[in-house]
Amino acid sequence: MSQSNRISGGQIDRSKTLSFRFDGKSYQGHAGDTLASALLANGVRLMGRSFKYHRPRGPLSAGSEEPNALVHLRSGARQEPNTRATVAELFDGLEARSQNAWPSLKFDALAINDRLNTFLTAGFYYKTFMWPAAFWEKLYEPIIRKAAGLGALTRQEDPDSYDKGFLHCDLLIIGAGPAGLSAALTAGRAGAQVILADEDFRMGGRLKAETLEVGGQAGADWAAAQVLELAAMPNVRLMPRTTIIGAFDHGIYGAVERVSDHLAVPMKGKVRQTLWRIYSRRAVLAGGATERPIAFENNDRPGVMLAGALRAYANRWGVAVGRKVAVFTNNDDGLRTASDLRAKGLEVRVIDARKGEEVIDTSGRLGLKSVTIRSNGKVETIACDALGVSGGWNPNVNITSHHRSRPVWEEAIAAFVPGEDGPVGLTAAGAAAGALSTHGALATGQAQAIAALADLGIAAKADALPQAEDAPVAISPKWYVAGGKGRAWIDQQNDVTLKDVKLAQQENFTSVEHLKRYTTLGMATDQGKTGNVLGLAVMAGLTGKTIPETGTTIYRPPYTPVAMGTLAGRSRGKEFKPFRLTPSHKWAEEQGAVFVEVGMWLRSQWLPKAGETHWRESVDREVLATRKSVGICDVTTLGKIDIQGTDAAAFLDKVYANNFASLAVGKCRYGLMLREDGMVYDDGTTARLGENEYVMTTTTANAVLVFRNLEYARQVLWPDMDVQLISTTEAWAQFSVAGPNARKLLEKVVDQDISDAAFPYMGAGAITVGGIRGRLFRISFSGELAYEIAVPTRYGDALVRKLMEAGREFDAIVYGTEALGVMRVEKGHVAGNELNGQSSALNMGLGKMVSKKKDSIGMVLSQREALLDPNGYRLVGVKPVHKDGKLTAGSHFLAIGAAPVIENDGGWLTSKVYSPHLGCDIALGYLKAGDQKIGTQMRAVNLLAKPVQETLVEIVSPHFFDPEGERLRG
Amino acid sequence: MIINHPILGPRDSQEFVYLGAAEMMNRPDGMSAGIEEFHEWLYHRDNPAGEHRELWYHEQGDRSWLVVTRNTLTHEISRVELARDVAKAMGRSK
Amino acid sequence: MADTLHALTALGQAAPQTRVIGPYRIEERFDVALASVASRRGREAEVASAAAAAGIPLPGPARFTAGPLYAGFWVAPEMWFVEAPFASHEDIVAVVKPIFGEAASITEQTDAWVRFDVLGTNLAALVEKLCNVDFARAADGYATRTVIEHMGCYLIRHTSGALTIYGGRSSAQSLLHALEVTAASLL
Amino acid sequence: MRYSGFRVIAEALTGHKGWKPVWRDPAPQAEYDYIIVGGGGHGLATAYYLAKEFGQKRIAVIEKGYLGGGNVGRNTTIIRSNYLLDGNEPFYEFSLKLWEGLEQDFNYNAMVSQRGILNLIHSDAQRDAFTRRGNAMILNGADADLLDREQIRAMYPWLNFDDARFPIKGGLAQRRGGTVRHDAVAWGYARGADSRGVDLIQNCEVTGMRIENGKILGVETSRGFIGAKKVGVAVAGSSSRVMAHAGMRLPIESHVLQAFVSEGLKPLIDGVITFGAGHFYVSQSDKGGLVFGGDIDGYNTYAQRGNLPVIEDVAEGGMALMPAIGRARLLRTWGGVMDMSMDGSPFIDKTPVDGLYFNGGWCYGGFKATPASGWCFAHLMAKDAPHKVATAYRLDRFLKGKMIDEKGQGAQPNLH
Repeated sequence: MSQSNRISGGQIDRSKTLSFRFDGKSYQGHAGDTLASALLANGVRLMGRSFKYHRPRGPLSAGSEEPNALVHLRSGARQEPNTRATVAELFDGLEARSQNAWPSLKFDALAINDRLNTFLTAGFYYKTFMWPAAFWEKLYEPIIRKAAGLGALTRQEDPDSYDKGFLHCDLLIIGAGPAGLSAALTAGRAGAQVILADEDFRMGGRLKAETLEVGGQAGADWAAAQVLELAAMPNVRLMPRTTIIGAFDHGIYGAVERVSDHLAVPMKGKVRQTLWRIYSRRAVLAGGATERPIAFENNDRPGVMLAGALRAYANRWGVAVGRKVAVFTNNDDGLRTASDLRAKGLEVRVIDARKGEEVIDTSGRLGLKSVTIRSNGKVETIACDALGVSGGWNPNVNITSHHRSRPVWEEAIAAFVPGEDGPVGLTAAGAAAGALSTHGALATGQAQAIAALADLGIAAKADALPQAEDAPVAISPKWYVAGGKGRAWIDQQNDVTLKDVKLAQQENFTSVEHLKRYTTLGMATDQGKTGNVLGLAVMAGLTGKTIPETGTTIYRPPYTPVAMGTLAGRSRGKEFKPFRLTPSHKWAEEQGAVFVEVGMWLRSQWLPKAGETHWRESVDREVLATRKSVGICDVTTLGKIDIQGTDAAAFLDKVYANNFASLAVGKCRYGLMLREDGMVYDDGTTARLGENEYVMTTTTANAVLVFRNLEYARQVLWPDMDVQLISTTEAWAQFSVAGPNARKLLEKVVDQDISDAAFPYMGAGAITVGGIRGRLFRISFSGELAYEIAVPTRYGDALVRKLMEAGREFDAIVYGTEALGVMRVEKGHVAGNELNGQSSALNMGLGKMVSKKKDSIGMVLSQREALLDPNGYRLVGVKPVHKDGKLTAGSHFLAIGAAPVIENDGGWLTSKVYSPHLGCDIALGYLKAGDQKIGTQMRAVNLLAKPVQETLVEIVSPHFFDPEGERLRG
Repeated sequence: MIINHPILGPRDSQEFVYLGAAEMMNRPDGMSAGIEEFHEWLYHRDNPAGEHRELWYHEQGDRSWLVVTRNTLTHEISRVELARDVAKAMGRSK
Repeated sequence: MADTLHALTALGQAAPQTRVIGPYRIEERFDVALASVASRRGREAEVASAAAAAGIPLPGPARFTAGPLYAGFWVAPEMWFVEAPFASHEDIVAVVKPIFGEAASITEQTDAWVRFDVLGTNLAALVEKLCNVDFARAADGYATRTVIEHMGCYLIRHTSGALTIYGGRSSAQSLLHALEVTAASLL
Repeated sequence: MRYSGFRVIAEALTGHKGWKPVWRDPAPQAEYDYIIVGGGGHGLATAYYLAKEFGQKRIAVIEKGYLGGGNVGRNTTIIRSNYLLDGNEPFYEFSLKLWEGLEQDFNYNAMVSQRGILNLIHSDAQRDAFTRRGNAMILNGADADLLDREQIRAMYPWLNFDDARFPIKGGLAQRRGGTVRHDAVAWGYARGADSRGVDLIQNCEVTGMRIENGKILGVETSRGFIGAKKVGVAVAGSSSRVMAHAGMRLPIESHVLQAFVSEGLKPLIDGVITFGAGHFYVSQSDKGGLVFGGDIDGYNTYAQRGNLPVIEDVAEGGMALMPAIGRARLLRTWGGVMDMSMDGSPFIDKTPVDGLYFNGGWCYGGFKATPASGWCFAHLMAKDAPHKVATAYRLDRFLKGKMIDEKGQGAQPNLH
């Protein structure tokens, strides 16, 4: 029975036959089909199951508003749940499976819910499952969760790629039906930059689904001809298969282009979908209208669909959903379906609500068999396999309410039209604006384009419009068939029925928002496109209010659901964020370094030597070798900011808490930077290279933030200061050379005299290395005699190799961030874990650095009462009383014998390392009144460890190593 | 959002970093003002529903700090100025 | 006295790299020296005249101008990036500072950046997938800061078929990767 | 009427004719002992506990829109007590304990579901910070577990373990964390308050406050003046607007936080997961939707909507952490307006106006706080003394330097 329901006509390519599978069964369709049209052509009406009652369902629509015909498209890692068969473009080899049904679509065990429907009313779960208390999570909820959901993800990584892009235009036109095409032609001919986007794979909108003529030719042919003319215009960009998902501020629109979804697999290098950010100066919404159903008993059976959809399947796809058809309508558009189908030779019975006729029931569990009609008291049942329902058309106002503008009710067409206060620059045309005739679409499309361009100073002219029908909307609202005992569906996917809305009204959930939230009306994947207005109208009927009195319903982005992969684009996996590599990266790789992420940087964490099996071996070796002789470390990642200008010194005095004006040329100084709230923000050394020239270093983490704050200080706080700033972080490769033999090593490399006399402690200045310009700073983070040497970045790799070569006689080593951390803790220097944004200079034992003699950022508020508390946190050193005692960063201090309760909390260990120098774990910590507790014993307790880690510790000065700093000056 | 940069014209707000209310430009002088004055300046905001003058930094642009007048109900931007000009007009100098 | 140091390009090679992907040619440039020139407060006029005399173009906002020896583009109010041949201007600050004296702050920027020149027909199609720049409608000589895959860059349009991108040197490989996959996706 | 399984069955068998309105729609009386401004979660909870726990009468809640229409209806439904600082942790642990008994207390199934929350760790510094936090939680009587990479792989094997830019190195888990059906919280409190005689007055906007000699006399509203002995304001998101009627400037900015839900999916994620190297957190609702969110948009706004960059940022974090959701579709977005305070922590305090009390500054942490916030605000209003777990939430804490800055970001609301 191949394509038994395929009839003549339609815009499919019958010369291209495509094979596909649904639930394992093979079928054939044609190019131009959707999965739904092809299945219907093959006589398949049953395509899905509803969410709550697992009712058998077929397509309700022929478009993106589809609530029922949802399938798993494709298989394996490409399985795509909840895919609307009505918009899935058919391709050869397409494979789809039904979802939310077990064991099979025809026999679904959970259809038991349908039998229990009288118990499963709206919100029933709020009223039960409470006793006994424990049972909710142990029993009830697990069952509910298991049953919930529609389609399934495979848990495999999505194998396809996605990307993003940016487009700019004068006029964005959303929708390529008669209104959109008319607008695009008008704007295109006027020379404006135009983007015409349409969610369908073929442009033309409803004209593709109608037999109406435009300009004396078939509407579909007219549309095709206009598309050709537009395609020839260089200033017009046609974007089929592209959905405008949302209107954002100031004319920015999000759009999803389905680049490869019409193929089995994307072509090599191509993405599956692209997220476009469209920057438009003006936009016209020509998104058409969506037909709405009428609620009557069992109006959800496969074969019952919107009348316009029935017509679309016949006219566009050459598919007769059924041979014996009934049409239930409250308006003339329904009659159009009847006449079109009759013209296709189908037998059609019209039930016109305006003549007192109505459908009161249907039969056919897996597919429509008959409808029961009541006309003026007389009840009859007629056999039929398709029923078209038309309750009128709702303009697709969705995008106009993305800025929370409320649509307004227009009695003449019994529907909501866009409100006045929609997104600035967006106007609506055609059916989306309530102009439901073809002529109305052409005319308003042209008019809105002319008006939009006039705003931009672009003159567009009104060409004569082609001849087209201009029938008035003849509708007398009918929302539901009263008096039924059974269920009449309003939101088909979520199984919200007339009874549910009645119950919500009975329990006083009468505001629209309460109605939606209590019954879940409009919360399904179709976002209420077919059900919301109907539900609202039903509530109005029940409360005896008008629809405007009852409220409106607004829509939020996205217009249709968007794949997460598309929204992420290329930012996933290793490409989530870019990598920043240090100048010594290549060399370190050769050494087999272990790298660690530090922000976006990759830094050497340690560099194992042959035979080292545990990271501690490498780190201990690096520390001991440095302290014994000399070690080298790439410190390029530290922020460097070049500060020049005649007010540079005064500027530094403002941004640093300590004094800088007195810093001499050729010297550097440790600087402490506060936030205005008095907390320590950042630290680093700043060198004075010339009278009006400084180079500031920041922590790696804060480089960008400090630069931002310096710009703020110079532009906003002290705008007349003569200060210029530029980052030089990446311009210079900088290495720390530390250890007793640091000078000896550098003397072999640096061209100048760097003896202690020529280059004293905290000296800074220009040097050359083999004639290459460089900089030298005599500063130390490790506590050793140490320098930082810098050369232009391109020479960084060569410099590290040269340093290692020159250092061979001293057994020089390169150390990574772990050893760096060990040595700074041994010296009691604060770093990231102490600079936590919650700590003041006083907490760090640096209170005296905050000068009161000058105004600097944070100085005043650092003096607030609680921040000066003598019993506040102070930075201390921590040593286990027994050498083998283990410490953990994050452990809290408790007094000996104190119970582990918050009242006894003394503070915590901020950083912990193993000190090969001291032969035990050591740590820094913030301890309440810590400066008064030096020499005492406490417990460092980690309650997260299993078993709990309790270590008896001695509170000591944070300067574990060379407290007098003799080695620095050595 | 689109910020109409006084020098560069319309730029996407994604290029900017937001700081907060332009009230924060009135930083007291630490040599004359005390804790109360600094506290009022740093912590309290008008936070209006309507026109709001606020500071944006063109970090992925020309590094200008801007004062943007934007409606917090509609996001409509009615005015954009260079913060340095505003600061100088307020009498800030060195 | 130690012997001299050998340079590596931003991509970690001894010589600059070139990639040809369909109609697109991506060239790493290693032969351009770069310095920032920032006018000291109130000395804009001196800076302008000194620059003019020395043939250093200091164009207006969002503009790039090339001269016989120097080229320059605007990066911030009262600040420009100045390009010169690396061979003759390796120590570009030493050359440029005397031109401006105390009227401007000069800072070496050569190695802060990786430079890629991208050539090919229809670069607009490439740019629209990379960053928020309306390349098709931009004039030749348009220079702007922008963002490519989270990386801050400068983009200069020379012609519809030639552009320059300056990106942070440390992320040169990530930037090249972004250019490569995007170009490949357009074939 | 009391809800129960038996009642549901009985009603079903008799055509559901017996269900009564969940709350009345009373007209405002001339005067009340207590007026709570704001019919969101916190306001309704305050009224409920004032009546139930503190035996107070003549209480009204006035709401400018519909009940539960504020942030209680626009959040990601997460409950937890994994805070660090002394000022916060006892309060949130008290709240979590109230959640644990809430449904039986107000006889409404809000689907409190403690399936656990997991904060992922991607660096050693993060592990140190979470170790400090986890210990603080336990010291405060809460539960916390530090998990290693393999324990997390066992829980969620399909997270990105093998191709991550910022590899998962562990996580801090709180098993008692979880989610709650947010709307049901508002409805449960509303029903419980209404049944105790509290007047819930919808579509009634406060347009002014009548204050004489430093004392509050009542509020001007769109439905006329309503007198009150005590007025409590719980309108997070609009706090600055309402308190301006009392001439107060607050340490608060209003910002929008967007949240998202995917199409319904078969069970994938049991508990709540937060990504530690980007802005993304996610859980799965009982209906099957992935509920997720990230960072605030970052600019002052009162519009309940956000912009595309944040949606992209959140999706990027999601795909970086769980590449298996690439073909799941984002169904709906929404935005809630937050009171972002100067240290990221809230206020429950008296004001300089006698009889006027303030509850706000909840940032994006307000939902999980709902029960404790209501309880502590009721305590403050009934006894004129702060509840012991809410003593730090004072308006003068910045003047004294007693910030409660969990993130250590200082006085910049959009960084908290």
